[in-house]
Amino acid sequence: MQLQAFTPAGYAIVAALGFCGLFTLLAVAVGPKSSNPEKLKPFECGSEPIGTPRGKYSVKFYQVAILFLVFDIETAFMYPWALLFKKSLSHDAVTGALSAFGFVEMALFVVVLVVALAYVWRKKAIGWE
Amino acid sequence: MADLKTLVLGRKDVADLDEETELPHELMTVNMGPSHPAMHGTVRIILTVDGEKVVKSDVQPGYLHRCFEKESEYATYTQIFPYTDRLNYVSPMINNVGYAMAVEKLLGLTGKLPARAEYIRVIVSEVSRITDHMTCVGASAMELGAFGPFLFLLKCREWLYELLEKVSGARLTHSYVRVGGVAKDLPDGWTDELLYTLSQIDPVLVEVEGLLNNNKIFFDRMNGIGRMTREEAIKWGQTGPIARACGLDYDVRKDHPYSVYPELEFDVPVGTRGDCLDRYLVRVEEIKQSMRILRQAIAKLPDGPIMVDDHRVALPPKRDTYNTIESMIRHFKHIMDGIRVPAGEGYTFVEGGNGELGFFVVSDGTGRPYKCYVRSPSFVHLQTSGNLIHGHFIADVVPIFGMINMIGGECDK
Amino acid sequence: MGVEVTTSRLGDAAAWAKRVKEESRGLKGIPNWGRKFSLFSYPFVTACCGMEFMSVAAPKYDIARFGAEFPRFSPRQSDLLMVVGTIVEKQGPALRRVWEQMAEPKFVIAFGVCASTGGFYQNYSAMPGCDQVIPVDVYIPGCPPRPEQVLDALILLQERIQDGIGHSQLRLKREQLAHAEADE
Amino acid sequence: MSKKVLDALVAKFGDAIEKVEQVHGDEVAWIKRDKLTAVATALRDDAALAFDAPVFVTCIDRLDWKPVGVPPSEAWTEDKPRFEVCYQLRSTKHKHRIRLKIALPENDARLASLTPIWVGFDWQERETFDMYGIRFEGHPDLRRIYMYEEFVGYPLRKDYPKDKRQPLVRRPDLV
Repeated sequence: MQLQAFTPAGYAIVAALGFCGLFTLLAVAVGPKSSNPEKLKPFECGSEPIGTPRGKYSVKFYQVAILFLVFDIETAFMYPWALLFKKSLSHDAVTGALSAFGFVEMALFVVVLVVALAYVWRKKAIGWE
Repeated sequence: MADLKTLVLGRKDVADLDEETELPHELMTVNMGPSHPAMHGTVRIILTVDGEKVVKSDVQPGYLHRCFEKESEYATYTQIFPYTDRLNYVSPMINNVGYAMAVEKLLGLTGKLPARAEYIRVIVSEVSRITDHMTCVGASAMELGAFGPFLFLLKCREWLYELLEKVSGARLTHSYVRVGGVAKDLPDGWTDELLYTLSQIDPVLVEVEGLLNNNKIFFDRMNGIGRMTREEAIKWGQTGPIARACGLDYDVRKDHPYSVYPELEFDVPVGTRGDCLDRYLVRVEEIKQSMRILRQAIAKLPDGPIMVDDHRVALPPKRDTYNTIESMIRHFKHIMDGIRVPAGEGYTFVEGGNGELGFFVVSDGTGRPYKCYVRSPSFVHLQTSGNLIHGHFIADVVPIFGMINMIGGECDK
Repeated sequence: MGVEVTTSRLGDAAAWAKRVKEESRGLKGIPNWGRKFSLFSYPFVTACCGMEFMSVAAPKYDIARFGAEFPRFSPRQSDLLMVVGTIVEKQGPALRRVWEQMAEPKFVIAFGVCASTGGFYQNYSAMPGCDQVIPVDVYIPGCPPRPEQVLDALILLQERIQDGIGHSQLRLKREQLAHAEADE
Repeated sequence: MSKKVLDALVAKFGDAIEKVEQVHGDEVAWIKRDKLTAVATALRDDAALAFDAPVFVTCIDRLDWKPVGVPPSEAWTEDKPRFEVCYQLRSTKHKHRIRLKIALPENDARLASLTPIWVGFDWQERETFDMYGIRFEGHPDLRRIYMYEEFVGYPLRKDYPKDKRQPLVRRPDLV
């Protein structure tokens, strides 16, 4: 199990956590703290907040968020495919570009999502009216 | 097909699947409070929103009410000029000229000013109008995310501020105009600098228009937003770029010509759809027209005195003030008691940066006005913002408000 | 209604400030050094000084050279409150609320004579200076002040931050000492 | 051209018009308070006059008004009405303007609002109410526009001192 392949990733994670952790800890340690009831109220451009944010709001927000997630993950899945493109079957050694197999493979994946997009578009779940 | 749906979704009564029943949700009230960058810091809107769409809005101005009228009742006619600068502080010269003309109308001096004074007034007013439109377009573009045009237009405005500073001594609060003329003559070589600056502004305008006019985001954010019809504009008493954007061809310089505007030809840009995009295009076109006026006015600038030689309004020349007792007394009385304006009342209006800027002055014969009311275009335009916002998204409130160009000082007086 | 300023109170204040300045020398001064050069300003813009504030932020008189260029429009993320323009009685509660909702340590610059003393608007509506509502660190005279004046005021404020004698810094120090005594 | 407007107005509403005058080139028509709505609707709907655009509305407080250089009969006395509400109108078609003035006594400063006729007067009537205390009946939403709700009194009246402040909030250590 060659773990060496993952050491650069490990270093990156440690550096990131260290860097952010250092600053947040510094801010908490050095930064002064004072709180009063007025400070804990929500900021509404200097006016007294009206109404409660806890009211029921439209389901469209949830719908748009979920749809975004679907297509966001679709692109997320394309990254590993692109990274390993050279070593994978979809790389055609002769022309150096996308091989027929690679094209069909990715086309299958994308077509499924395009059908989903078409359905959502027709049901007007993306628009806001 | 129907049984497939039931099979797939396992719903017993398929009918409720088709009609889109909205799940009930409450309206939320949001504060777009006084201290908000898009509200220029002085207007509070209580928005009742259904999701993102504005259902009801209560616009509350008055967060910069500095009592211009009350202050003007305790100051002499000449002491009011600094207050008029701070009404529409984006184009202060036009306020000075408007107020001066109101007092001259009561004194009966309207047409009797020397030509040079009138031309200087037109020149500094048009320079001030350019800075007004530049600030409005720049700030609105910045509020929509286009930071580049804001910096370019601010750079040009900086050149114009320097020019106005050379003339009046202050970058923003000039107090340069006096009743019966102007305070000081133009420094020599100033007009050439102005011509050079105008030639510098042209390429910047081309750049800004290139960045904004066919920019997809800017276009979509402004097109069809805050639309107003011509009849609504008349009904609501709209004037200035907002009325012209709806197709109402009303410009005080053309319909009720004053000063030397009849001798200068320029055209009045008129929009068709009356939405935010038209207001933006009208303002940019007006910058070009103002530059055209400036070039003509500089060419026609005559020589001669800059103050009408009517002893009631003009200060005696310095040489006499220090040498003869009569002039010194008159100088003292003029400064201490103010200009004696005969009793009466009059309403005079000029084409301000935002529309018809009028001064309704009631004088009681003493050196202080009995009442000095300002008809401020921003205040009248802000009335319509309530139903302009109606039905749009919260994000559209920003371009609508930017293009109304509500200036706190002028709106809340 | 004004603050009766007796010489003794001034004397105590000066001594207290000198003592705090002594204590924030050397290593203890490093956090202040960090705060000094990364001021995030909340532009509480209301009136004509706003035009001059734009000029200060614009390319010619660039405030970015002093690290204070990035306006944050939420008091949570800003530590410098720039009160720009006339504060009117109706705006008082809003200004007070924004100041209280800022993170510590916070600093206030009164930009222009209207924010400092009310300028030539002495009437029923204009407040005679924003220090009627919030403690102010640096006052900038001028109506509107020239951009150079604003940059000069910023440098003054940075010195004050470095010495640790900003209003909020002094108050925090006093609270800290009070807690320390309470623990003993 | 403008004299024609005044003559047409007098011809149409002889009794409702108290006085008609030309002041420094502005046409002014004094209207009786109870006839105001009738005259206003006619001004807007009559094709010859066609005053379709509102300009401004304000009020002049004539308390101890003593003009200089004018016979003392002009000065204000107790029995004369104290407030004068001025409506300025303009016509986009004919490009002429008129100012309607209505005299109101001090104790009964009520007036029929013109907002239903010209919606553009909405906020300016609220401003006049806020500053002078003129009650506009029939106004959709008559409340203070410049001052805050807790403000007592009408600041632009001549008897309201200029620097009488009614502070909303002050620093705790100052008060």
